[in-house]
Amino acid sequence: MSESMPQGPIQPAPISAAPAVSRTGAPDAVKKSGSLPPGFTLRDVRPDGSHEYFLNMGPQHPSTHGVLKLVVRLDGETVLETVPHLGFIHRAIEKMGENETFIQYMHLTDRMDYLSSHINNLCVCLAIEKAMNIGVPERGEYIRVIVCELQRIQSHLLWWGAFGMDMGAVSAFLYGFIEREKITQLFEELCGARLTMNYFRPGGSNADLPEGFIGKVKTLCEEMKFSLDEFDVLVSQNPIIRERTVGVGLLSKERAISNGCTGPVARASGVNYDVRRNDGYSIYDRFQFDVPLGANGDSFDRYRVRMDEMRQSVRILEQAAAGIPEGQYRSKEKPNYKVPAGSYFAAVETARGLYGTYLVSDNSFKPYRVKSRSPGFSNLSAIDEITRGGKIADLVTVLSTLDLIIPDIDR
Amino acid sequence: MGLTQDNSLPIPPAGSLNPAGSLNAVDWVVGWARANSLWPLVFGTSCCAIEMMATGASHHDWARFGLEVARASPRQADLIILAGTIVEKMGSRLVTLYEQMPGPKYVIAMGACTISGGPFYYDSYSVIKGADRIVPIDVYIPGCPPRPEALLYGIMQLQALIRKGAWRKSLTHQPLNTSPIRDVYSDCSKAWEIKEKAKQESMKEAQERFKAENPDFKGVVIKRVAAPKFDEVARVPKPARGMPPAEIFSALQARFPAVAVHGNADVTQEKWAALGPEYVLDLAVSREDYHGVVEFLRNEPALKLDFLIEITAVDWKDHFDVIVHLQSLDHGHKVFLRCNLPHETHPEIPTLMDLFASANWHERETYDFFGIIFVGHPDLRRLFLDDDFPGHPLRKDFEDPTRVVKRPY
Amino acid sequence: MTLSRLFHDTLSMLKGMKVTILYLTRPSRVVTQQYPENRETLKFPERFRGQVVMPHDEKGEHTCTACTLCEKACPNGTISILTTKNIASKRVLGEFIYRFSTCTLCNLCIEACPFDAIRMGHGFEMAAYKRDELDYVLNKKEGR
Amino acid sequence: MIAYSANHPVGDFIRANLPAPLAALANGALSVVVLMVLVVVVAILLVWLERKVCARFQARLGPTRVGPFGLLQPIADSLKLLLKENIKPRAVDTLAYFLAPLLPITGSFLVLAVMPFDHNLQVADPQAGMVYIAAVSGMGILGILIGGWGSNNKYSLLGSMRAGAQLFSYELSMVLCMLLVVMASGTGSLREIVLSQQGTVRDWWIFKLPGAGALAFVLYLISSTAELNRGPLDLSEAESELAGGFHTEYSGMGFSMFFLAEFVNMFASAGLGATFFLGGFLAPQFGIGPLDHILAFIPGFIWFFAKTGALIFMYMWFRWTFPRLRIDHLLSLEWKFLLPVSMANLLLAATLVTLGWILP
Repeated sequence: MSESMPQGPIQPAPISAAPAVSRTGAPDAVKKSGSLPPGFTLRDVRPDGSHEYFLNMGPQHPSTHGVLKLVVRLDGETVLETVPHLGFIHRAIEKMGENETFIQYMHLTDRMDYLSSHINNLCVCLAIEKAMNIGVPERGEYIRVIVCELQRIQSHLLWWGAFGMDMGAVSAFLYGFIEREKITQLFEELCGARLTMNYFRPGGSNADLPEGFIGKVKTLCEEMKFSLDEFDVLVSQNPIIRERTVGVGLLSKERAISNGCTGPVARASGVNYDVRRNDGYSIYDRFQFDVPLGANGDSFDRYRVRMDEMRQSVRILEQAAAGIPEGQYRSKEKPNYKVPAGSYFAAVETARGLYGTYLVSDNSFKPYRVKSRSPGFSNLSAIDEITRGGKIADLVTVLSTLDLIIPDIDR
Repeated sequence: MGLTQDNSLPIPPAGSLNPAGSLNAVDWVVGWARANSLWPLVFGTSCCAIEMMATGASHHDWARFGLEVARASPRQADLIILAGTIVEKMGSRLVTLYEQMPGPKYVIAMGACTISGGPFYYDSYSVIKGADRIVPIDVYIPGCPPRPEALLYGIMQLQALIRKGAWRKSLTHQPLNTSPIRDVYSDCSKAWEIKEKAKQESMKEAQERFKAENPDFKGVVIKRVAAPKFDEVARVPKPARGMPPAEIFSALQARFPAVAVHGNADVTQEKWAALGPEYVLDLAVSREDYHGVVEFLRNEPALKLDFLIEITAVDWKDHFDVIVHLQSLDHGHKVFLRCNLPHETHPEIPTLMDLFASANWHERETYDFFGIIFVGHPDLRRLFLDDDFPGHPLRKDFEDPTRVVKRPY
Repeated sequence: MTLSRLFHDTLSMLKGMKVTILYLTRPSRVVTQQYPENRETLKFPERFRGQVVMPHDEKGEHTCTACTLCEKACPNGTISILTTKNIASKRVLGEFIYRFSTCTLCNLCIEACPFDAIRMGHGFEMAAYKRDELDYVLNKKEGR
Repeated sequence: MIAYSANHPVGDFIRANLPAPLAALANGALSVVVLMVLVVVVAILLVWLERKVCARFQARLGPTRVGPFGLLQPIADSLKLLLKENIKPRAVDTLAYFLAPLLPITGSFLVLAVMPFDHNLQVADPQAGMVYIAAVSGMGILGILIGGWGSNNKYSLLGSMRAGAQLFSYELSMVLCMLLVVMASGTGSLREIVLSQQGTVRDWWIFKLPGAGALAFVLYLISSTAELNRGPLDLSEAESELAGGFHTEYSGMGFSMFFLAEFVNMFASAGLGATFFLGGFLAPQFGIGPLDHILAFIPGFIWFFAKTGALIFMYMWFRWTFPRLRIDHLLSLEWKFLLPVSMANLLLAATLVTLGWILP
């Protein structure tokens, strides 16, 4: 095998500590005579390299949850190396942010991680509030906590359904959607949209809770407890799921931190970090909820952490629904949000991890530069180390336990 | 009946089965079978895919219409529901998928993105402005995302189209929309001004006559609806966690004298207080000790900033700023670094990959968008865009009229 | 496989089967809303964003004064306010062009409008065969 | 046992007017045509039943708008598949690609040739019926292997290799379970196997051998689910991993042949299960006089279809509840668990039979 490394613009210097780290290549992986497709680094395991072949789990594949392409180097069923290709849904949201006002940019964040669209909006609001020193009334804070926790449960329900479908239990997908539809209808009453909400504004939200909303949230909490137990019986205690996820896709704590993983993926590996509690935005410090941690960072721990997180979110919802005060739901509405010059960073905990908004403003109505730190971006970058040596079925298991939203990665 | 050159079914001229062109019994049965058994391809790129799944789920259940078997392989699918934005890089794959599908095949454009590029019509360099530029579309369903009922209504419209014999149309290669990308908003107002100018000439003397007859005519005054009043609420600053910025800076000052706090060079005690409790230490670092500072911040046990939030860059037209956000998971404090680089085509800066594995993709993304080369990065290639993409799009001087439509306001 | 684990596995699988059979044996748990059949009783929440509509009173008058605030608030260039001078040479609304093909239903225009001239309607059956059928003119008469 | 008269007016008329060699074939040809028509109708019905039962399992309605209760949906599907464009991908091995869909259907039809629907409603009754079934059901595996390799697509190659490994290994434990019943009943012919289960419900092979019969039935269920590529063991057309499994490259008629073969095979395996373990076309007798009399009044093939339907419902129940196994768990389940247990079960049954401890 020729030693020709893929020709990046500069010659690569040897790296010491980090293991052979995965990279993403561009065009389709066709094994030309001798040269590896772009992004692959492993010396050929077999001198003649005869038994290996490269499988394109291409942009259109049932288990990639969107348009992610994985070029997998296979020896029979065993995965030797995985190289994800991105950019199939890169819509230049950051370039557009430079020509839109701050509020108009917020409606684009719905379309990045559309399963935590409320929480993304909240992140932009927090950044603008920090920059322009806007306060949020008591009721507005409670509305934010209730709506964000509902969004987290809704996102985890869809993840649970998609996880069941990837494992082969198609009915689990449908059961997950039955529960999810209840929350979607709640959001329809709240802000009129089912998926891309655009409900929060700097200083609170653009409308008060419709009457009877709190009652519906309370009944939802009861039903959610019952259906979560039913989900546990159907999937969590299923021996086939246990066999396919326990010990599959191990991610150690150090590698999780070094790879920048956050959210349930990191917490399953033992990283005790939750932006709601550690950074303490909004009024999460008033509610008692504990952050579930996993022991050894395999797929089953990631599954278990998310199921417990749903239960914790139900707990927060009950406390918030009980304690929500009356009063005004937002502070004084400024005609147009002109952010003073400087750079501001705000971080929130979406269903997938730490979502950060970095606003750079030059004292005009439009941001000078906007960058959003997406949680899925770093969670996905660890996939090569996790799936080495596993089967194709393990690759699918790891992909669904990482809970990826591809537009959130590509922005 | 020989097969056509790309071995698809021979295309019967319209009405060949019966001269009147109306449907006879065979057409009716064929249309009924094809309309009621539409198998959609498992194809969803972004948000509309979630509403498509909701339509397939139990609440709206499109299996009632015969769409239950969503096939993953294009060979067995005869309907693509374009759910989500179609981006240039995905466009070529979509055309391949469309060509792999056999026989009478239909496309539904679901959502504003596929109809016209939707929110990404203006200022986006990578979105295809309307999927009918690459794939012939039968039904357009507006909305963002459209409700499941709207999707079901669109599917029923497609079924009606098929029953009327549209399957014959889908065997031919329909023309695609090849009109150039133009600023629809400005063209619409320009066209109106021309029409308006002509209209005003014709109305000029009528307006004088009206003004002469009733000089003191007060038009109807439409009252402004009072928006609900809210009073100002004071902001309760959240105290920053972990080590205060002053201590971090003093610990750093000892090792790296050249490092300065961004914005206010000489920092004294009351300056720190003035910055407020929420202030996160924002350092300006030179390129020489950029790697050293980050390594120090990461390995110093007291600071222990072991989590790299993100690496990005800002193009200030005369210089670049490479931004690094670090955070300590144990102590909770954050440090922001910015490193000033000259505004060349490919400025260089050392890589952080030996400290953080996550720096790999962040640096590749910054190279992809700004052209900043990270020396020592083993595989610096574009992350999101194709290799043949002209230039680096997030630079302020990036112009590409073939792809980008500037929003006029 | 030890015997006890075999027993527990079979037991949990049977419990899983019990969950699904309970869905089958209880037709009351079917949640499907049959869209075309339930069209009359189909009701959306009051705030549902179907598409932007301009309410007209009984005389067919609308309250839009062509102040173009909604046009500036729209992030996607969906709304075009085309103004004209009426008989009293007062600048009024000529045509309110609403390109539904690029609208993302983000509600920013409704919040920006000081005269409550436009609001979100509940329409959803707007699928079309041709793209230019999706450009609507919302106002029936010239502005006042 | 009511002796049925072998002659039949229509049959006699045909045999009288045909030349001698053809007359002998008339009976066989007639029964084969009837069997084919019956099975295709049953397969179409199973497609509809699968979609309705799957919908009810998932709290939704399934096809309702195409004909009453969606009954015409499978007809619309098959008609549409019939009229699809017949794509032959350029890089495909033509012979293998077009031969492959035929084999699974012929495999399952051949199995149905020996299926005893009623006392003498049977196309053929070879003495070595069980051996014939074991030999013929190998044809389906061949079709999947050739199809997967022939369509020159990495996904279908993976799918067919998985199918090859899975079907060969589960063939063993399935045959061992059938062997147990053959050994216990002493005959190879399916008709005698069913007749050997006459008497009360306790004489069915599932209850007759204390413990061994029931265990054999459970093992048969598991291994036949694997034979059918269904339920938790559907690795060869794993929807979420391999996108389409072995029939990724097939469109139109090719795909519908595989699709139909799956349902005909399901009917065949369920029929075999009913014949071997649940007393085929015998009415369940519980020893209570009047009830037995009423049950015996219902003709045999109704019982056969009822028992087969019950087994088919079990297959559907497995499929819509359980997730999919991984390939190495699947094979270790067979080689390390099913095979030894079915062999031990065979040994246990052999001792019971020799010592005569068959339940009275």
